[in-house]
Amino acid sequence: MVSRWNTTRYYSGSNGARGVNLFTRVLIANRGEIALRVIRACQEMDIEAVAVYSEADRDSLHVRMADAAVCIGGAPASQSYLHAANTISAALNSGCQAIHPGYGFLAENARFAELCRANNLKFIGPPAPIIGLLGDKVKGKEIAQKVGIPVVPGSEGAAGSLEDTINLAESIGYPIIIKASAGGGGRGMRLAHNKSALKEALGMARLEAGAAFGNDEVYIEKYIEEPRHIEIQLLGDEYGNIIHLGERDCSLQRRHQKMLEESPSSFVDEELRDRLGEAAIKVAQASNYTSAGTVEFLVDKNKNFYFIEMNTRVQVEHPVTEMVTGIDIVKEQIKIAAGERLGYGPEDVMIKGWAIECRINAEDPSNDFQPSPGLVSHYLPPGGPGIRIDSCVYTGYNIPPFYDSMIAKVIAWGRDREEAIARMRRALQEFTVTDVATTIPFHLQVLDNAFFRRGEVYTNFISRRMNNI
Amino acid sequence: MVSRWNTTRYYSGSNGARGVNLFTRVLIANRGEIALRVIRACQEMDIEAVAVYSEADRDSLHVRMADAAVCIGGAPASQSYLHAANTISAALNSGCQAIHPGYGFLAENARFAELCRANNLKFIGPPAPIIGLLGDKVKGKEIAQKVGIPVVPGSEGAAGSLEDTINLAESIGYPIIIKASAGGGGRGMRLAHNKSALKEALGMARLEAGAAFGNDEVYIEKYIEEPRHIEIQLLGDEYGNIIHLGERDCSLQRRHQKMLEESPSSFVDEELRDRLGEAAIKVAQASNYTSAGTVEFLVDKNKNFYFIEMNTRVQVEHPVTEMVTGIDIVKEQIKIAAGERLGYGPEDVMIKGWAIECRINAEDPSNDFQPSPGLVSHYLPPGGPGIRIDSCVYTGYNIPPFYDSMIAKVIAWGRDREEAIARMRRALQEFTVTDVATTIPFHLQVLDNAFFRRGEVYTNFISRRMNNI
Amino acid sequence: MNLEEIRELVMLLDKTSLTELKVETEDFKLTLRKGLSRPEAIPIPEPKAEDKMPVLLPSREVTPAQELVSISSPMVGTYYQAPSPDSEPFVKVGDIVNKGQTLCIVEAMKLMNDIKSDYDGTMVEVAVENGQPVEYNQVLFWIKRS
Amino acid sequence: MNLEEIRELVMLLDKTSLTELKVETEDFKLTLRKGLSRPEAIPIPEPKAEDKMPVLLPSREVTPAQELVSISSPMVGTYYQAPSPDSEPFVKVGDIVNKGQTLCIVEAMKLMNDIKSDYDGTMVEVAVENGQPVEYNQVLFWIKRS
Repeated sequence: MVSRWNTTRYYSGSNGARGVNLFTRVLIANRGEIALRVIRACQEMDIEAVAVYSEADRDSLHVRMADAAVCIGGAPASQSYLHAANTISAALNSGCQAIHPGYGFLAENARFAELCRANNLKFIGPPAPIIGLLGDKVKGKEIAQKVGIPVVPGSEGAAGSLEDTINLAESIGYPIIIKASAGGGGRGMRLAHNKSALKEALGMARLEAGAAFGNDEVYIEKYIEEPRHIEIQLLGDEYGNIIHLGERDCSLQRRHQKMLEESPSSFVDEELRDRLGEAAIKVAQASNYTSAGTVEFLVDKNKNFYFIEMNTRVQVEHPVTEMVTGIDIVKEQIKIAAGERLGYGPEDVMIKGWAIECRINAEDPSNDFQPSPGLVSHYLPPGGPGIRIDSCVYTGYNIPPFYDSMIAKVIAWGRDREEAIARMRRALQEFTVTDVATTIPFHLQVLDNAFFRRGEVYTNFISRRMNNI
Repeated sequence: MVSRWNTTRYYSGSNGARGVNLFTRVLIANRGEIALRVIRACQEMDIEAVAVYSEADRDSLHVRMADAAVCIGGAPASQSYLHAANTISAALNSGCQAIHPGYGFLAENARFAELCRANNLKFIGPPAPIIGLLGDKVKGKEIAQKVGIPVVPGSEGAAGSLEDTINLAESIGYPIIIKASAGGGGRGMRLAHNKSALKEALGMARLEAGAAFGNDEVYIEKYIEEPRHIEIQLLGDEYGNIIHLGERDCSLQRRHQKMLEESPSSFVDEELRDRLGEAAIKVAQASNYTSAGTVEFLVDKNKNFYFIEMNTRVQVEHPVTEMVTGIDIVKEQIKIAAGERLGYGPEDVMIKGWAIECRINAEDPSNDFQPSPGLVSHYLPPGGPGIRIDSCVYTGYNIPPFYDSMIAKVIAWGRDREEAIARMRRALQEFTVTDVATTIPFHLQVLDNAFFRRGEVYTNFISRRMNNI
Repeated sequence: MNLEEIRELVMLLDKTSLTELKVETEDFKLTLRKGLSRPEAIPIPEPKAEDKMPVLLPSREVTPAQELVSISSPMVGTYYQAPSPDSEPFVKVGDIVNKGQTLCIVEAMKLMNDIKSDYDGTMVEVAVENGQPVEYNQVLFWIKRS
Repeated sequence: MNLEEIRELVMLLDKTSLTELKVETEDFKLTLRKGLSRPEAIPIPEPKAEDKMPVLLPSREVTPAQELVSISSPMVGTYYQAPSPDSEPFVKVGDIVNKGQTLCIVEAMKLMNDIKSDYDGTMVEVAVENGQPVEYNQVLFWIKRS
């Protein structure tokens, strides 16, 4: 019997000695489940948590659970959760030393991070210049290419003359996908497997694009076959130590929105994990990255991978990594921001079992995922072994129509993927959210899908394998 | 990065192939959280779960969550959950192949296990003769002694003549504790550190016992200094394979009722764990044990241990072991009963991190733990990282006055004991159970107690370290 | 207030979201109530019993009409209408029954238990079918007392 | 009271948000009751703000007395009653204030923001103290309109 971590002093509990630099009060510049997530981390570290809220969120759980709460504006996010000045003032007024931005809203706003610094508030995330750099997709790709990480090759902007385009295609290699610059969500795309097909497709695509979007500009890209969205979770401290916590498979998306995430990925073997991890760390090192961050890759069926972008914040799906590694990513962010060193190296990171997250949205899957805000007249989250719930809902909560529709994340852990799936099904079946339509039925359908069960999930899964959605 | 278990086929998910012998329908002869626990295991294994209920439990969650439910009697347990014939009839009527008894009620009733067998129903637990044998404390101790496991030495019944008693004390070794046969809960106990003190104490104890209980019979036992209650979780299949899943520390008790349990124990080192595990397995092997079972020990400050008894059922506190090993003990019980082999050996059992369980009872700690049944007008269990909830409560649930007062178990996992404690505090603080007094304030007090924090918890903790209780 | 008026009030209450109506005069008192106590009102997933299994949940509400009384099963078991498959049923709808008369058998764990009438009266309804599993306190018969 | 009248009351209760109606005269008593509406009744733990921190939660209910109007902070910041520590306050209770007149300063991120009156009237209450942090929409002044 091997015993791990029991003796490691991981962080000091509330009555124990505390790291010299740890904050005593942190403002959480967010709402919903991620605000609760950060409040919980603070409370476990004996740090006081100050919530901010809009006038529509007066009765929100994050307001009630925080040690204090400040109203920072009206219901629209632009007047409140995106209002940098009011947020900073609230932090200063309440004596906070740091601001945790969560995800979304101000989380990847370099100007806000800089404003925090200027006001002597620690922004819990990487420094402003890094956010600015990696937030720019083109610059991010340049960094990746500079350290030898491939990006999806293509025309990088509008395709040029027919001759230039054919030459480019030859150098990239077929198949090539042609996309309308003004298109989106898969509309107006054409595939070409060789030169003559490309010639014909280019002409057709321009015609179609012109007719459909009033703009006949197209661009070409290498076509990634059976593409999977796989990302690597990183942690980097302010002393140059960077480790990765394995991958997450986020291939299951609806209109480019992630719906279900897993860690590990059924497609990633030890060798690919090492290669992806190494690539991610290279990108982070090249940008002097600190804090938690995620490098996103597209991986094709032959296990070639391409850098997409780096996210400079905690991800919605971070809990699946927490479940299989036992590492609390949000607490790590806070400790790193407080100037603590990563207390462990790659050899201490161990993936144990399998975790799946389902994002439960207040949307009606039987009605084209129309948002369904309103009163939750009865709420009972699932419990029992292997189930974690991150949610901002309670019996009597009125889901406001102003913000993101995600109301809960259900995370299931199992010894293997099958047990994780079985637990997730069981948990979703017992999840009670009354009077508001949710995506639970959609997720149950995914979990029963034979392709999903076999792990055959590419980013086009929903359109290809779930025709009734 | 080490990856474990990911490739192990642990049990077949609902759409996968199922072990040939697995049941298709199981009756759960229990109520409350343990009934839910078993229902969840069944659902995750794609087994239909049939609940039974008393007339007082018509609106219980276990009735609603099961695939079917049968009313088996009136509110008093003697008319329902202890009614063997109605329970067996319900199983036969509903086409079940097996009965899971949970804990309490019929779980350690050898006659009931035998009745199941006679009716061709698999009792999910050890065979009736083993239950009968180990259920008898004297016989259980005989088995332990036969295989060389010490028991707490003493007079085994009423102390004899003064001379005999002194001779016995000399052979056991001082200190000796004298207890009134008719006493209980620590009343009327006297301690003797040598022969002359024993002589005097015996006389006094007899006088006191006679006055207090109308019965002057006393017995003597070796006094265990700083006693800890430590138990070993076992799993044994029907082919002679027995493994242990490490220990649980259940020293924190109030009037011999466990209140908080941990795994691992802060007192148990690798060497003691191996010795306890070996001893437990010896007892199990000596009785041809199968299914999940627990061997309880008293351990003194010098790490000497004494067999107390073996429990032949799933324990209330089994989740702490599940949290640190990742093994689902209830599913294991079901698979073993279905004739499956343990799919792994001791080398596959790994203790990761630390888990603590608090038993939340509907009792008022500010009023001598008086039971507080009644309507729960608002219920919101804690969520977030490391928290597992096993509870039968929902908003609007009416806690009946007829049964055990435990309404929820909160289990917190952390990388180490400090993180587990911090998470438990955080979770208990956010736990909302309105209009019913619970033991949550008591548990928060325990978690903040400096002796508890240092792991200095003996079975007399509450009387010694929490004077205000 | 006459019966027709009461009926109208009942129908009225039934159609609205009201839960209770009481009318009281010196020589008259009417109470109408709707909706059960709380737990039932809370929408929790329904038991999935009926569509899956032969096990029955409580089959009917007890209508408290003065003259109708019920005989329920005192145990979980299987209902038999006759002492043997070839025999006539112990009792049929319309039969006069006497207190102490055997009405049926409930078999539990291979034991045959005679279920006897607690009342004198007329058999109005047999609420279960021959060979059907019954649960504790499940209504077997409705009898109009005489 | 006749049936028609009771019916009218029933329909009335059904349409309104009332939950109970009782009428009682010497020889007549009528009770109508309706189920409670759920969410408002649910007690959730109170925010723990006040006893720990200098940050204020909304400090008072707005009493909708017709003639009283409030001036609230349009931003999060610090309230100052005067242009400098040595100066007289912009305004005191009892002062006549005019629309457009500066009433105080709210400092946010080192910027001083003049807060002006939207009304002509008399200052009735200054709801905050000098140097106090204020949140968005927190009431600063109550003015009796003239």
